Amino acid sequence: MDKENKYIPYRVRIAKKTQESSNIQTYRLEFVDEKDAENFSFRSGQFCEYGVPGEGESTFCIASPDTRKGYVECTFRTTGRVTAALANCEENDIISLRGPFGNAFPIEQWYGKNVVFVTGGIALPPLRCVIDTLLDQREKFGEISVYYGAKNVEELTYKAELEEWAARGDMNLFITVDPGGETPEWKNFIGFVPTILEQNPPKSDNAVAVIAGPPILIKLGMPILAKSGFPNDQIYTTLENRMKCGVGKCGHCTVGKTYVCKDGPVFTYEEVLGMPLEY
Amino acid sequence: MEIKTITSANIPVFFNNLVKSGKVVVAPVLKKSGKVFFESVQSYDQVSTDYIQTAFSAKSVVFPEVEELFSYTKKEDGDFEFRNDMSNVPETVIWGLRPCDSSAFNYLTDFFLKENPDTYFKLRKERTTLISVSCAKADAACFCTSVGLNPGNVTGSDILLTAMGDSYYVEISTEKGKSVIDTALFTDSTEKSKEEFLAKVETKFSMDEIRERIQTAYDSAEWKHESMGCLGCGACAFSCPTCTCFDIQDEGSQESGKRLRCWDACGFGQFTRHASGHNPKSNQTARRRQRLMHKFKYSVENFGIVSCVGCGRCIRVCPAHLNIFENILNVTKA
Amino acid sequence: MARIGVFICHCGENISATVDVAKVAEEAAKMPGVAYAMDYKYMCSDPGQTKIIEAIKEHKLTGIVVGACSPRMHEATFRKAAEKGGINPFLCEIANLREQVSWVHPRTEATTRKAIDIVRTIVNKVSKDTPLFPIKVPVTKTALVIGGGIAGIQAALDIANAGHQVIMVEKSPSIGGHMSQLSETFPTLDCSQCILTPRMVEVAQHPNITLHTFAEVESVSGFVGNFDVKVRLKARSVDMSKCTGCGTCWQKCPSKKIPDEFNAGLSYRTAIYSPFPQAVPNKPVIDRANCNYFQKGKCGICKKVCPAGAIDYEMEDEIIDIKVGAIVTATGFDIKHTDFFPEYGYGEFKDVIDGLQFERLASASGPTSGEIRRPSDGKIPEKIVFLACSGSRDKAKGIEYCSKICCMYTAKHAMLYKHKHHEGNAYVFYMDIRSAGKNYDEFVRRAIEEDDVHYIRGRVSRIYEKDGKLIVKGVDTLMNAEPVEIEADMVVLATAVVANPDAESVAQKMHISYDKHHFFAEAHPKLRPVETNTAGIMLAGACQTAKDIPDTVSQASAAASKIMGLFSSDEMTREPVVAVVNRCMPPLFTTCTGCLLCLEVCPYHAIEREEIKDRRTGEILKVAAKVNAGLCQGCGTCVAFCRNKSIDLQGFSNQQMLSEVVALLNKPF
Amino acid sequence: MKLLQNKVAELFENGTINLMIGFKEALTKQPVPCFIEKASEIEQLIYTKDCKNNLSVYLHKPEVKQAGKIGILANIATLRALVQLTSENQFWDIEKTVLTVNDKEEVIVFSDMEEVEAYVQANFPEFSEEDLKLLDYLESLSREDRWKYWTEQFSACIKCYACRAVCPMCYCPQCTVECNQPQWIKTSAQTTGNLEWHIMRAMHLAGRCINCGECGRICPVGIPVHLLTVKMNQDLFKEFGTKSGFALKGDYALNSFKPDDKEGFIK
Repeated sequence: MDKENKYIPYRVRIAKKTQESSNIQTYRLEFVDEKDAENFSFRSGQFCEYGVPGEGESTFCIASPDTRKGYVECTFRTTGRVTAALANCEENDIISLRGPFGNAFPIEQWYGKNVVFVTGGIALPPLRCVIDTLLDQREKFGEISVYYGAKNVEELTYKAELEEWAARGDMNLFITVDPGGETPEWKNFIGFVPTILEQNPPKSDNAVAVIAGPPILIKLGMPILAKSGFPNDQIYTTLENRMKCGVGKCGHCTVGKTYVCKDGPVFTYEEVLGMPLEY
Repeated sequence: MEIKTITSANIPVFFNNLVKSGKVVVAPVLKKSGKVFFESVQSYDQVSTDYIQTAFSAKSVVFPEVEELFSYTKKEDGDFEFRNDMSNVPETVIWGLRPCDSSAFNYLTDFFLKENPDTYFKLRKERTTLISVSCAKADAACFCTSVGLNPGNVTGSDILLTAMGDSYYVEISTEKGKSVIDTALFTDSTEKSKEEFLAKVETKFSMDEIRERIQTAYDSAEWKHESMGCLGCGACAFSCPTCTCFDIQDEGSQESGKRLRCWDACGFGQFTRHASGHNPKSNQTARRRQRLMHKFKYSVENFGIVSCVGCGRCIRVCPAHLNIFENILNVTKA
Repeated sequence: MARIGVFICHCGENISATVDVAKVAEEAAKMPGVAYAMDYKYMCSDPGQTKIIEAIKEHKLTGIVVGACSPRMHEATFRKAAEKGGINPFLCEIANLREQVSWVHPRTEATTRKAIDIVRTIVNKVSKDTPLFPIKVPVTKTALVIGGGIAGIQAALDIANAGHQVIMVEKSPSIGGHMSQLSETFPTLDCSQCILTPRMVEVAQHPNITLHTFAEVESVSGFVGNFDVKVRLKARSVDMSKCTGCGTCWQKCPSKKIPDEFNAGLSYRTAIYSPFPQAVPNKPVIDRANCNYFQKGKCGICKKVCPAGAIDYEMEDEIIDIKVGAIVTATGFDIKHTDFFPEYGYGEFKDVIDGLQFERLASASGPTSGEIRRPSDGKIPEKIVFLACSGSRDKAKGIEYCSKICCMYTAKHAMLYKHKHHEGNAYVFYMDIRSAGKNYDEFVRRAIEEDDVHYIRGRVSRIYEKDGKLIVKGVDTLMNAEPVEIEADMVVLATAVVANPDAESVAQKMHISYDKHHFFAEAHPKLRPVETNTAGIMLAGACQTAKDIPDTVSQASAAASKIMGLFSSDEMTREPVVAVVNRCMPPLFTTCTGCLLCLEVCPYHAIEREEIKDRRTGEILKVAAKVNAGLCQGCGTCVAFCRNKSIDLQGFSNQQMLSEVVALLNKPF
Repeated sequence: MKLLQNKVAELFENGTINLMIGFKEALTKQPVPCFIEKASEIEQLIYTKDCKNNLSVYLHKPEVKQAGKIGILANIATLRALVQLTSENQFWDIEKTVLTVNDKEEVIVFSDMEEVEAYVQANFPEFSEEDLKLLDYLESLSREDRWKYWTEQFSACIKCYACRAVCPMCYCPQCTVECNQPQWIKTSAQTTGNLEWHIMRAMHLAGRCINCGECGRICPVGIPVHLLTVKMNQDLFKEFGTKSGFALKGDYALNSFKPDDKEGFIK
């Protein structure tokens, strides 16, 4: 973000609202001011502060790939005051946006490698941005595998996109729901993501892994990946601590001396191992 | 550095001239409650001279309890207008800081301006002049000497005054300091050492030892016991001259209002709680550890400075009488 | 921002005559969140509803506000329309522009402004509305009928005949009520007992009816479909299973001077007694307050003489718990007695009697075996004066209302007297004759024209005794207010019908409302005359207001049919407007502190203690309050009480309420 | 002192407690809370009449609860707090042993809460004279001056919530000020929000406050906040005869209705 005052937001218009499930929605946001649109650039892995003035701001990653310009997408679940206010918005409403903040995935370093994604629930959006970035330049990468699960079928995010990915035929999909969350029509895996990952271990040679999800998934998933042979510095994750300012000042997101908003949110497993367990 | 002297009788004249110059002058004032607070004053007779330490630091001048980040109005077409006008931030003189407080301003400046410079702090700091007064007295809570400072420490101050009987020893460190000096009142110094007029502050620990031992202190079993008394209020953080945590709050309706940043405290149970209910620092032990580790380890790693200046405010204010230097000593015990 | 539709109804001219409805719609369209606004002559009409449905679809509305009459009228209508349009019905709210605006203000600009303000508050509320879903609760298909008079009997039989269980609770030792005391009934003059007793027997023998006489309802808790009732079975001191009703006990009982309630105090009964020969059940009780054994510890004769060994002095009150789905309140009425009328002799003249006493005198089962003899000396009166409106319609006496039955029974009394004593003179003082009803006016005309009863329009000012005669002083207002003085042998006061003395406490036990005269209040005076405001509790008979037998029976059947409707399905749906204690993710689970101080404040006892346990270990993780959605009536007391706002009322959440207030305070002009 | 220490040592030895919350002497010579987990620490334990802290507040802390069997050295205010908290169902998850030292310097170990209740009822403290004097003074002011007094006081408040943190009755896991749907109270440190916060707190403690005065004592800016709740308690006693921290089966004026209530409107 190049603005001098990091606290004055951009104005963005909700160009498209997609209801992913009963309490999850995706917004496509376009800048009201064309100059802002020109100045705004981001890289996959970064996040923004989305706000409804009067209600406050909430932190989500950018869910659209940095290969597609002119808009940003975010996907969020209604959990509190701000997300409720955001969810209440309709197409063409204007909301506030600050960012992009934080670091990004070093995608250029992955050229020619296989990439494995492990994620669950509402943590697909931060990886969807990376996955789409990769798919937009598919030829530069080796195998792409996605392990994704949710509590039940209803709570799977990007259902349409999951189908598109499946139809492409150039990626390995392991889509699962927790036991008991399946519907009669469910054809995919049943079981927790770490279990499915352990039972169908990805190949680790010439590969990087990216894992995102609720703290428990990260805590369980990273050792499994390490066991599968991924070196600690080739496992990436994105942490989501509570954030307010986005610029390493307000103190909410600290993990030890690290400010997740400024030094992260993308970390390697190696880096995470060096931090206290405060995420 | 320029050394000058001023008679005690001329101090009120100097002070009142500062007020007359149109600057806002913030100085220690004794309140009915018996505590001394910084507040804006009009004349020297309001200023308290007999205090060890103010209850709260003067950081609110550059980092107010509540700062308007911007105001917003929703227009007819649903678009917003964001306004941020800081033109009326006044030129301010803080009078009577203790040397520990002025050195805290050094840390604040590093923290806010080194990386992602903060517009608001920057402007306020530029318009603030620090005139400190050395300590002639100290109490059991004072421990500046343990963190590498001393009661006559000049760092951070634009001007440091040290009372020496019927005159003051004046150390002018900056151009800003020079610019407020009323030359008629000051004379060149007759080289006297200020040392004998300074308070004696007992050294509670050696920072050199702590610096080493704190590296592994995160895993100390003592944290739990040391934090048992902590009730999770924000008194220590709010009175601390170097605590910078804040929250961002909107006030107003969705139609118009303002976005504010207000002090927050890492001791509050809600401070790190995710919307999902997950709390990375889920207990007071973890939160107290964060506060102390931040002061003594993390800020050293991030800025090269211990961000505790030994002012002792948190010790005096703590409802549970937690003692920061005792805590630090105990968690770094060999 | 939500997309809200605003629909302003003219209500014919009910609203539009006072409020500038077009302006309201125009202003509404400018409010934040409003995507569409219109006004229409009758929003509740079919075309009106269609407009709502179409607008929801066309403008992709996420909520609607209908500015119309009170939500009590058409909320359900509009919510159905919302549902048809494809949005959750609870995202439809009513702005009351009729009762709260047009009906109470003149046509001024300020009135229109108020209407706009109300619409604004509701628009803001709707923007915070969340979809709600009806709650299903099971129905216990047993009805409780309180009171065994003709109202209770009729209701019980109707419900029982429909195949449902009925529990009847009667305070006195026998069912039958006031009707069993009556002689003949107007306007047909058939014998009251002849038509009533078969019904009483039917109740006693009905397989679906459980009868508890000499019993009282102690408390009622729960809610429609699921009431928990405690019934006190008062100690009869007689073992019902052993007693054969032979009568030996009451024939031998030495306490014989107790005024007989059944005969309205005109005769005496014993301490162990059965109220009347056709009593159901025809088994005695001991009136302990008047029994020598219980008062003085001596006697015990009844126990000695009882051939069945049924007397049990040790018997204690028993409290039984019953579960019922609905309740008919048919607790009946009382009348003012002669001591209410000092001007007519303070109750000191024995021959000034009330209407009920006259019934007993005229009844074949009465103390005089149907001979009309005056109480003082047993002589047959030659002149009887009947005073209609004794107490009724008399503000000075505190009874403004008409007792309804007096005109008719006074005509009947006079007629019965004349039929038995053609030579006698009957005078009736009246204010107006109110004889609306099938064959009623004909009946009165018959008394006047065929049976030669003297009707005098006027009030009686005083009655005093002189030489064994009662001097009745009044005026005849139709004869130039000429004073009238009649030397009567007997005076019958058609005293006012009043509520039972314990009506107030009964109402409080049942949580139903009542008027200032302690008559129970119906839910709506015209459209819901049988239900009370407490769902599942119906009214029948004169506990609601003075009523004659046909009206009572009709209402009893109506109450029964309401209950049969309720019992027609196994579960019923309730509006989800109930309180809920919040729940969130572990480790917090809920912000409720578990202080449980709210348990006390809930008038419906709907809050209980809940232990939140670890699913695997069963360890208690947290104690919190929990609202029983079935019991909760959505009154909101707990919400107001909860310190940290852990309870919220669905549909009226803190968020919604505050948004209404904010909308009102932050108005743009 | 020895007596107390021996008693506590005994409790540790026979396994009655594994954490003792008591007082020790701080560097500043004043008695401060201490937490004894090992028998070796028992000798720091002291009890004097200057032991003012209401230690019952610690029984809400998860770290303390973890100990499971907790001994607590209670002054009379703490005992009242324990009684009140019991009436509010707060101690279902811990085993606690309550100790006090009476006027004759005897150490009492209560065997159950009923004994605590009886002790509290027999030694029920009066309102402190100092508080009453200040309250009388405030009463003597005109409405406007009183309002001025409090708005001035509250303008100094910075919402550090120390008053809440030390209050044994402020045990809600999420305080009303933290409820943001809707946001009832402005949480930034501005005068109006401050007033709302203190009025709300006074209302929430009316009839529950046990007059320990901790909130006033510890306020970092010196606001006598405790006067508000003390005054509330005074009024409730006057109007309804209720005393907080007096009975295990609480008599709380704000959640009960009695048929002889002065206000007939509710009938």
